[in-house]
This record gives sequence, structure tokens and C-alpha cells, in this order.
Amino acid sequence: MKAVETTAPAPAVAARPRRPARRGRAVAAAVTAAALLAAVPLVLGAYPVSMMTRMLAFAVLVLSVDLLTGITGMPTLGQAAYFGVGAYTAALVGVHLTSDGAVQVAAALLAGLAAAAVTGWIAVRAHGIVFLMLTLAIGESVHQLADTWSLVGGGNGLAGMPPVSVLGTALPAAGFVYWWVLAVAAAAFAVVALVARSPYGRTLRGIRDNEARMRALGYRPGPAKFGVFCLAGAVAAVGGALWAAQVRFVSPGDLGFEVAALALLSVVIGGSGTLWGPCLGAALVLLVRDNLSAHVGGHGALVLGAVFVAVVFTMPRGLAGLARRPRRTEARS
Amino acid sequence: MDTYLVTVLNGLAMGSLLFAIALGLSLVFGMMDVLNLAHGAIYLVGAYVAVALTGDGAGPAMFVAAVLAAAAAGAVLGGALAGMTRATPHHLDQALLTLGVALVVAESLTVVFGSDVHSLAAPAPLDGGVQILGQTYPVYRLLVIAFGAILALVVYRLVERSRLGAVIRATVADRAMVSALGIDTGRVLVGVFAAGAALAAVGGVLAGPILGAQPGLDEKVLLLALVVVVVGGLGSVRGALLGAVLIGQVQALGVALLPEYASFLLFAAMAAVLLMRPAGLLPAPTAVRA
Amino acid sequence: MGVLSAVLRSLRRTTTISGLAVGALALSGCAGSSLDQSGSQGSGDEVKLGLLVPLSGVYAPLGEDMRDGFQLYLDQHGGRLGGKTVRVVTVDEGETPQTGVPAAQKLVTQDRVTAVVGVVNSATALGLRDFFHESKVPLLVANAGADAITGERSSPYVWRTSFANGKVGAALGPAVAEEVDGGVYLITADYAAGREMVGGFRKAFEAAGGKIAGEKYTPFGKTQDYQPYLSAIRNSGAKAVFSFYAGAEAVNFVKQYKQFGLADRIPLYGTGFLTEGGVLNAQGASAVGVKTSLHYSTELDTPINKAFVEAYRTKHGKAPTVYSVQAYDAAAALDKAIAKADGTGGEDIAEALGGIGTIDSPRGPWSFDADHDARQKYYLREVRSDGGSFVNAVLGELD
Amino acid sequence: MTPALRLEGLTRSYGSLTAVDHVDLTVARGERHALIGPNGAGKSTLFATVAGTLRATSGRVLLNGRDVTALSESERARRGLLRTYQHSSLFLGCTVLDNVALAVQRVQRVAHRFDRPARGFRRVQARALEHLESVGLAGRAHDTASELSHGERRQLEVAMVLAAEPAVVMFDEPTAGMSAAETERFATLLEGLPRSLTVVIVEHDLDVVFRLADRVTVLHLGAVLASGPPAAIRSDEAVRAAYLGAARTEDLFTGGAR
Repeated sequence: MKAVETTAPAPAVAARPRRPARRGRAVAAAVTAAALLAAVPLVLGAYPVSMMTRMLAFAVLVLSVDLLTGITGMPTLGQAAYFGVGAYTAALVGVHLTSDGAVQVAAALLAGLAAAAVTGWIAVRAHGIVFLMLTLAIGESVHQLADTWSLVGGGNGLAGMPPVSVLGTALPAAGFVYWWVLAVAAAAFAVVALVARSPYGRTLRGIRDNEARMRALGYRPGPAKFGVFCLAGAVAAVGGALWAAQVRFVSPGDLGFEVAALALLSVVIGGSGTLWGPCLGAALVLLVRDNLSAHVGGHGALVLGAVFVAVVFTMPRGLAGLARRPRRTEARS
Repeated sequence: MDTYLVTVLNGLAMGSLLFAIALGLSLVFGMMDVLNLAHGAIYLVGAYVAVALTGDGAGPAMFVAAVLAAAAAGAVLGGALAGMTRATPHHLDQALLTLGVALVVAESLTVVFGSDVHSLAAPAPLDGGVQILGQTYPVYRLLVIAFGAILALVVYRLVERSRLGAVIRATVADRAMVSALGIDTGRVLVGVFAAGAALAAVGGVLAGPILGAQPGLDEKVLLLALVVVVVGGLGSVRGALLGAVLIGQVQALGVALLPEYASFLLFAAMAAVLLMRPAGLLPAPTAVRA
Repeated sequence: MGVLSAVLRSLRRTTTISGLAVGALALSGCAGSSLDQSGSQGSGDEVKLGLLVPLSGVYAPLGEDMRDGFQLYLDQHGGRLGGKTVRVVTVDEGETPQTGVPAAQKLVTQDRVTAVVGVVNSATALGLRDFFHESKVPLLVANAGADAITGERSSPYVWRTSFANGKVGAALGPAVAEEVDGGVYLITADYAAGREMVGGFRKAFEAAGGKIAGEKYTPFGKTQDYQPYLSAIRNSGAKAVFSFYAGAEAVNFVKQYKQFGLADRIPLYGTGFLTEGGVLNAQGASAVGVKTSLHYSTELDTPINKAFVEAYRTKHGKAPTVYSVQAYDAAAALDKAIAKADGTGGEDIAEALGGIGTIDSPRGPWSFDADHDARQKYYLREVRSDGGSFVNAVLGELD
Repeated sequence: MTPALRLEGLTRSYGSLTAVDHVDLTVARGERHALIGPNGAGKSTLFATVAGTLRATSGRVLLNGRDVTALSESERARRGLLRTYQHSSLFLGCTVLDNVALAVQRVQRVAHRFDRPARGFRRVQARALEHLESVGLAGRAHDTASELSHGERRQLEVAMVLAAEPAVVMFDEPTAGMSAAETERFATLLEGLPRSLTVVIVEHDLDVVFRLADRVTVLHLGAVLASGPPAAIRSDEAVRAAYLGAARTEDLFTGGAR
């Protein structure tokens, strides 16, 4: 029954330890989690491993949403677009150029960065709900593009991607693909964690908490927001490339609104103050979506809706982070 | 040219529906900063009330009964939502709460009515078409336009000209100030929430003969209403009206003129407006923003 | 918003195997490591089949019909196919490959089914092609219509008991060219299935001497109001319209086609999905007179179809649809294949599927062609009122 | 010498209401200048207009002789013109240390570095801690700002704005909500500030005003009523006369809503 404690494919490392004393424990937890995660393919069968591979890829997308929503306070519904850009780029590279996983990830990263740079300057001018709507518009437009553009297969999607290879060795079995995805996801996690703890991360949290005050301190929030938007686009695209490496198929459904909404939901469920929380949220959301459903008699949404309501009333602080972003009422005075 | 005139007319019909639906969303957001994600579900309640009461082809009396029943159901739901959101301090929590309610409501509707597509007939005397500029046009849509115009007038008088309206506008602008003046903003908020939800449900009945009722329609409608509200400007009646008319025309005239870009028109229009006016076209005047 | 349907979808997923997902994970943990590739397993007197149909999302009504059709065949044959007891594992395909692909992976790698039946979404079917090909497990596509499934992306392990989009459209081409004196307007939802059906029609139609009066592709899943397009059709001077829509779009399009007065002046043709199943009930009288091509209608006047419709009504309390028949026939094909196969492994079944010959189905006799697609008759159907309800009356066969 | 801050006919209107009405004011470099006046006199609006949070309707703001009226708030802050807020405006989700460090890292030009964790930037951390110590909050450096009491938040606000190394700093009612001990600490802190720093302060506590200020300006209905050394203001008949029925000038400023 080792599976139980490994259902959480997220390195349990605190995003920013507050006191040095905690750092040691956080490192120990991270090492333990990494070791457990790395051992998964030795223990579990192909399906659970492929599922955890997707969870890891999705967790990378969720990290990018957390970077924007949890750390910078910009709630987004558009990250699936960059996830999709990454997935399509990786699949195109896989179909037409090379099955080398590193090349696919690198190409996806650059494509995501470029896509975010092109669209981001529009989005970061807005705040709160308007930002949310603009990212939604970007997401829907990119989805529409994928749905109608024959070069990427249109609505039928892009199939025929060969198994991903690393260092010249093809990885046909689920377990090896898992290790590859785990390695890249861990790297992405490390990068995001570094950014979150850096002075830049502090700047972003300042923008989240009180953008007006940042300006009064002499900051120019615009470029800082644009920068994190591009970074988040690149991270999401890496997630997309990892997703494509496992599924070996990309379709417009992968960058649809549903994916964006689930990613945002993961951040909220996981608690957006930390990085490991949303990763855990990502795993939970995919687990529920793809597996946990046999016993709800078809009407689980009733239960779920009630749970939502109950959560709000019983643990209003449990879903911190997003709630801490500046509210309109505070902006007035 | 005549073609486009009929298309403009049709855009007005859609705009009327959008106005009825988006108004409540806009005012609730403006007054309480609550993003009511259950608004689409309330619309769908109205649509299914119409399915239950009028089925396929009922008389005007039954149709009016459906409108009233939907309004009542919407008001009850809206009042309940208002009470629940007021008991919750954080905006994200409030949004989650309304999302939870939306889930419960929409799933209950699927349980009761199944996942098939339902369609509705217009009440018998309005079921036909008339000739306009040589084209057949459904009479019912003319009624919808008339309804939208009357609604706009009534709401405008109510919100812009009456004392109650002054309180509503003042609450949008600065809730704390209105409270300080000794006015019970709580009752106003609950009232507006309930009225807005009732309007959305009535919108569901009225749109029934045009859009039908099926699972998932709540999301499409919510999205459209959100676009209308954001384009028009949060918290303002005139903004909701302008946004609704504009989006109605984008989806009608825009599609007729630029069919190749139909998929992108809605969001392109929204992005264009927001780029030029980040607060929307006619935002509600608010207190000084520091 | 989308969260709603996503969550709804996730919570309506059903599986016949029991156990929470965590438990399932743990169970499969006993199955060993994931570092090798493994195919399906067959054992003794029992076969395990996977049913991959949408039970949530917009395609749920189709999925339910398919499940009912498949189940009816099993019930009629004592729960046995080809002499072996069948265990069915049903999973929810959902709306997109996002959910469909993992669900299929679960059937094959965890439940280790011998074969999988179902798949409504074409993208899901195409996305799963390599997976089934490499896993050497047969996939019997019982709806998804993308031409490539049995075309450029065909596989020895992918078979289709339903239709190819282009062929359904093409079947109507010569008939319309003959019936209509003047240009025909093409309109469909702007996605792969729509373009393939219209493309198939256009090719056959133009080959038969027909003329195109204009064409429009409407945003898929986002169009509620067709008036701008209907005006364009009116102004084009077209003598007929060919279209493809499904679900709520089919309902809205056909109703508005009537409301804006086009139905009385310009005949509407389409592929059969425009007026099939629950969609037709919702369209009601608006659909009367619409002519479509499809490989099935409940009104087919054959003994085998009458018996099927009767049995289906008795069991499920409603009329069958083309989707029910496609899944029913997938069961029939498997029945023959399992009986013929040397074993119950995926490779054995796949090989046997090539030799099952003709299946006498409610839709008429059909067989797999060289590309593993269904070679079948198409019928010209017209919506008629039949004592308060509406049916697709069969006008004749198309060739 | 060029004055540190000079306002020329500065006006800010909301429609027909003129909150700041042609204010002329000159604050010399190193001066401690107090701004007093009853509630609604336009003090906060004046600060916001000078800082650039609000656009001036007309008039000019000169910082060290340079016209900054057209500059945004953040550009003015970069030139050394900073303010605190009447109601604490902090980064409530961040730690106390982060609040101050945000100001420090901007000044030290490392605000957008992400090559290593923030704690690796020793100079920033050390400087931020120094500022926290100066207001007595060093012990709470790792607490979240939202956990602070009202008075502590006021102290943090002071530490944050000083950490931004301003040339001219405007305090908007800094001691409101502070305990007596905290107020004393604040007054001592202010007295200890180098004279290279120019201070404008809106304050209701007249003890503090007359203890610290070199000059005092009285604002009334958005306009300057009087300006001069504290002793002169204390005995100014015009100030006294402007307020009907008030027996002592002090009552004018301490009575009423507060």
C-alpha cells in the first residue's frame, strides 16, 4: 500500500521559509518527497504512473498560474493558451524534427515565452476582473485558432508524435517517460521557487498586496508584471511540452477553457500562498477528474457544490492568498 | 442594405436579452464587489421553468405564468445568495460560494430535466413571422425587443431618477458613506441582488423560444453577460445597456459583415474596448480613488 | 463557467470496477512496475471489454444511446460474445481528449481489457490511434467520424462500425444534384467534422454536376443566432442548402431556419446527425421536410430493424438512434470475431475482425472494408410528423 | 538655496468642489514643516496631489527646483518625494521585514533580480533590519504585517518610507492610533533624522507639532490660512478669528470628530 503516500506528486518544500529553523526541515521534506516520487515507477503499474506523469505536467501549468495568481495577485484564466502553445510546439517538433525531449522542451519554452510576450502587454495593463476577462479572451482566441488552423490539425488535433527520447534513447515505457517528466517538472519547480524567494518575487508579492503603494515607493509595476507574465507563459509551455510527451497527442481541448479553469481551481484549492499547495491541488483535481467518480451516483456536483459552500463558511482563511490581493474597496479612499 | 437592417434588428433582440441578464450581474458587482458566478445558473433555472410550464406550445397565459414563476424563483435564489455572500468577508470566497451554488443549481436541473437539448415554442399568437423589408422575421423577437426597450426605460427611471435609485447609485459609488448616512445598505443590497437574479431568470424564460434549454447553456450565457458587463463598465445601468446593445450588434452585424472572423469578433471587441477604456465604456462614477 | 462542466463531468464518471482511485492506485501497485510495455491479456472463458463513451458533457446523450445499444446486444445474447462471458468496464470519455485519452489508457493499462468500444469525439479517436496501435489492443470506433481514422491514420487495431464524415456527406451529393435545379449553399460548424462532411458532399455533388451558391463556416460551439448567416443564404439565391450541425447547434439552426422563413422556400438538406435522436425531439415541427443522408433510420422497413426497435423500446423505453445501432453492431462484430479468434488476446481479436464477413444489422447488411471502415448503405431520409412525434422517414437508398 | 519643495497655485477639484485651492507653499531643505487644519481642510488631498497619486487640476509642484507636475507618482518617488498614508497602506500579506525590504531593494536597485534568494542579498536585509530597529519592530521582522497592531502598523509605515531614502517625506497623521509610548518613539526618531531630509507632516497632536516643527502652515477649506513659525501661528489672530466660537486655537484642531 505504498501508493497512498505517493499520490501527492509535489515536492513538499515551503516556498519561502520564514525562519531559518524551518529551512532544514523544508529541505528534508523536499528530499524525501523527491525520493518517494522518483521511486514511483518501481512500485506502481503503467496506468497510475502515466496518470502521475500527467499530474506532474499539469502541476507545472498550475505553478505558472500560481506565479501569476498567487504570487502576483493577477487571477488568470488564460494560461491554458500557453500550455497549449507549448504542447503544440513540442508535438510539431516531435512529428517533424526530432523526438529529443530536451529539444522539445526548449522549443516549447521559447514559443511560450514569445506567445506571452506578444499577448502579455495587452493583459498586464488591466487589473482584477478586467485582467481575468482579458486573459480569458486571449485563451479563447488561441483555442479558436487551434480549432480552425489546419496546419496544426484543426479540431482533430495533432497526432503521430513518436515516443520521446532523452540523450538519444527512446523512452517507450510509462515509467521512463515519468522520470523524464519528473526531472523537468522538478527543474521548473526549482526555478519558480527561486523566483518566488528572490527580490523579484518580493516585488511581485508587493504588487499583489498593494500595487498603489508600490508606485508610491517608486516602483514601476508594469514592467515587473509583464516580466512575470512572460515567465509564467514559458513555465506553462514547459508543462504543455511535458503533457505532450506523455499523451503524444495534442488537440484544441488541451488549451480549452476547462483546462484553464481547472488550473485556477487547483491554485485556489491548494492555497495560493505556497508553491507546493497548488501542486498538490493539481494532483487532486486531476485525480478527481479522471478517477474519483464511481461512487457519486452521477450527481456528485450537488455534493461538491455543497462542499464549496461549506468550505467558504468553515475555513474562510484556508483558501488564503488570492483573498489577500488588493480589493477595490481598499483601492478607494 | 435591407439585409443588414434586419440583422441590426436581430442584434437588438439579442441585446435586449443580454441587457436583462447582464444588468443584475453588473449592479451586484458594482454594489458588493461580488462576482456572481451563479448568474448563468439562475438564467438556466428560468429557462427550465419555462420548459416545465410551457413545454412545447402553450398559450400566453401560461407563458406569463412562467415569467412570474421564474422571477419568483430567481428572486428567492438571489436573496439566498445575497445573504450567503454578505456573511462572507473575502471576495474570492464569495466567488467560490457562488460557484458552489451554481454547481448545485445546474446539476439539480440536469438531474430533473436530463442532459438532452430542450427547445421551447413561443406562445401561440406570437409563434409566426411577419414580413419586414421582404424578409420573414419572427414576431416573438419583436416582442423581445419591445421588452428590452421597456425594461431599459423602467430601470433607467428607477435607478437614475428615483430616491431608491439614488441610494443604489450612491451605494455603488461609496458603500461606507451610504451606511454612515444611516441608510440600511443591507436591505438595498439584498433587494438589488434578488431583483437582478429575478431579471436573469426572466431572461431565461424570454430567451427560451430562441436559445432553448440544455446543460452548459448557463456557462455560455454567463460568459456573454460577463463580456457585456466588462465592456459596458461595472455597476452602471447605462453601461450594461450600451454593452448589451454593442455585443448584440457585434454578434449580429459584425458576423454579417465579417463572417470569416466571426469566431474572434466577440473577444476582439472586448479587448479593443478594454484597451481604450480599461474601466469599460460607461463605468459607474465611484468615489475618489486614491 | 467551464469549471462547472468540468467538475460536473468529473463527478459523473462511472466505472463498473469498484474502489476509490487511491485504492485503485494501490491495487495496481501490486501489478508491478511500469518500466515495460504490456498489452492486453485474455484468459480462459471470460473476456473483458472496455466501453469508452461520453457520460458527461455535451455528448452525454450520444454516449447513453451507445451504452444502451451495446448493452442490448449483450442482453440478447445472454451476456456472452463468441461463446465467452463478457465483463464490461465502462468509463466516461468526457468531452475532449483531455479526458478521453486518460480514460482509454486506464482501460488498457489498468483494466487490461481485450478490446475497447466507443469514442464519440474524433480528436480523441485520432489521439488514441498510436496508443492502441502500440498496445496491440483493438479499438472499435462506434461513432467518431474523422476521415483519417480509417484513412491516413489507419491501423490494424482500429476498426470503425460507424461512418466516415466524408462518406455520409458524399452519399447525398448526387441525389441533391439531381433534385435541385440551381446552386446549393453550404453551411456548417467550423471544425473538422463539419468541414469533412461538407467537403465530402461538395466533391460528390460537383462531380454529379451540381453548383455551389456559397458557403459559410460558423464558429463551433459559440453560435446561438444564425440570422446573419440565414440572411446571407437568402441573398445568395441558392435553391437549396446543405448543412451539418449536431446537438444544441442543430436544434437552433433548424428552428431558426424555419422561423426566418427559409424552410418554406429553400429546401434544407444535411447529414443525418442534423435531425437524429434527441435533437429531432427538440426541433419538433420545425424539422419537418428536412432531408438527410444516414446509414440508419428507425423507420427502415426490415424485419430485423423492426425487431431491434421493438426490443430497444421495451428495454430502454425510447426509440433507438443511429448511435445505439453503431454500438450494437460493434458488439455484433466482436461476437463474431471472438468466436473466430484463436485466443482472447488483442492481436487475436484484431486479426479475426478482418474475417467476420457481413453483419446483418438493423441498418442493413454491412462489412468492414479494406481500411477497416464500415461499408454500408446510406439512406435518404425526410423528417415527417407521425402522430405527434417526428421521425426520419426513409425515402430510399443512396448510392 | 533652492527650496526642497515648492507648490505654486496647486489646485485639485472634484467637479464643483475644490479640495485644494491655489495652495502656495515653500519648504526649505531640511525644514520640519507641519500642516494643520480641521478635518476636511484638504490636507490628505494636498498630499496626494503633491505625491502624484492625484493629478493636479492646475498649478505646479517643484521638487528641488524641478517641475515634477507632469511626472507619475512612481517617478516622483524615484526622485525622492515620498509620503505615508493617513490609513496605513502596507503589504499585509508579506512579512514585516519584506515590507521594509521592498523599499530598500528598490533603492539598492536589486528589485528585479531573481538569480538567488532574497536572503542572499545581505545589504538589503541588513538595511531593512536597521530601519525596523529604529521603529522598534525588529523583533517582529518575520511576522506577517497583517498580524501587527494598529500602532505597530503606523510604525512600520514610518520605517518603510524612511527605508526608501527620501529627500522629502510627507507624513500623513503618523501618530494617529499610536500609543503614548509609540508616539514618543516616533517623535524621537524624527528628531534624530539627518537634516539633509526634508519633512512635511500633517499632525493632529499639537504637542508633537510644536515640538518638531520649524514652521507651521494652517490649511482651511483647501486654502492656506496662515503660515509661519509655531509661535506665530499659536498667537495668530487670523487663525483664531477664522474659527468662530473657539476659545483656544488648540481646540480648533483637536476637537470635533476626533
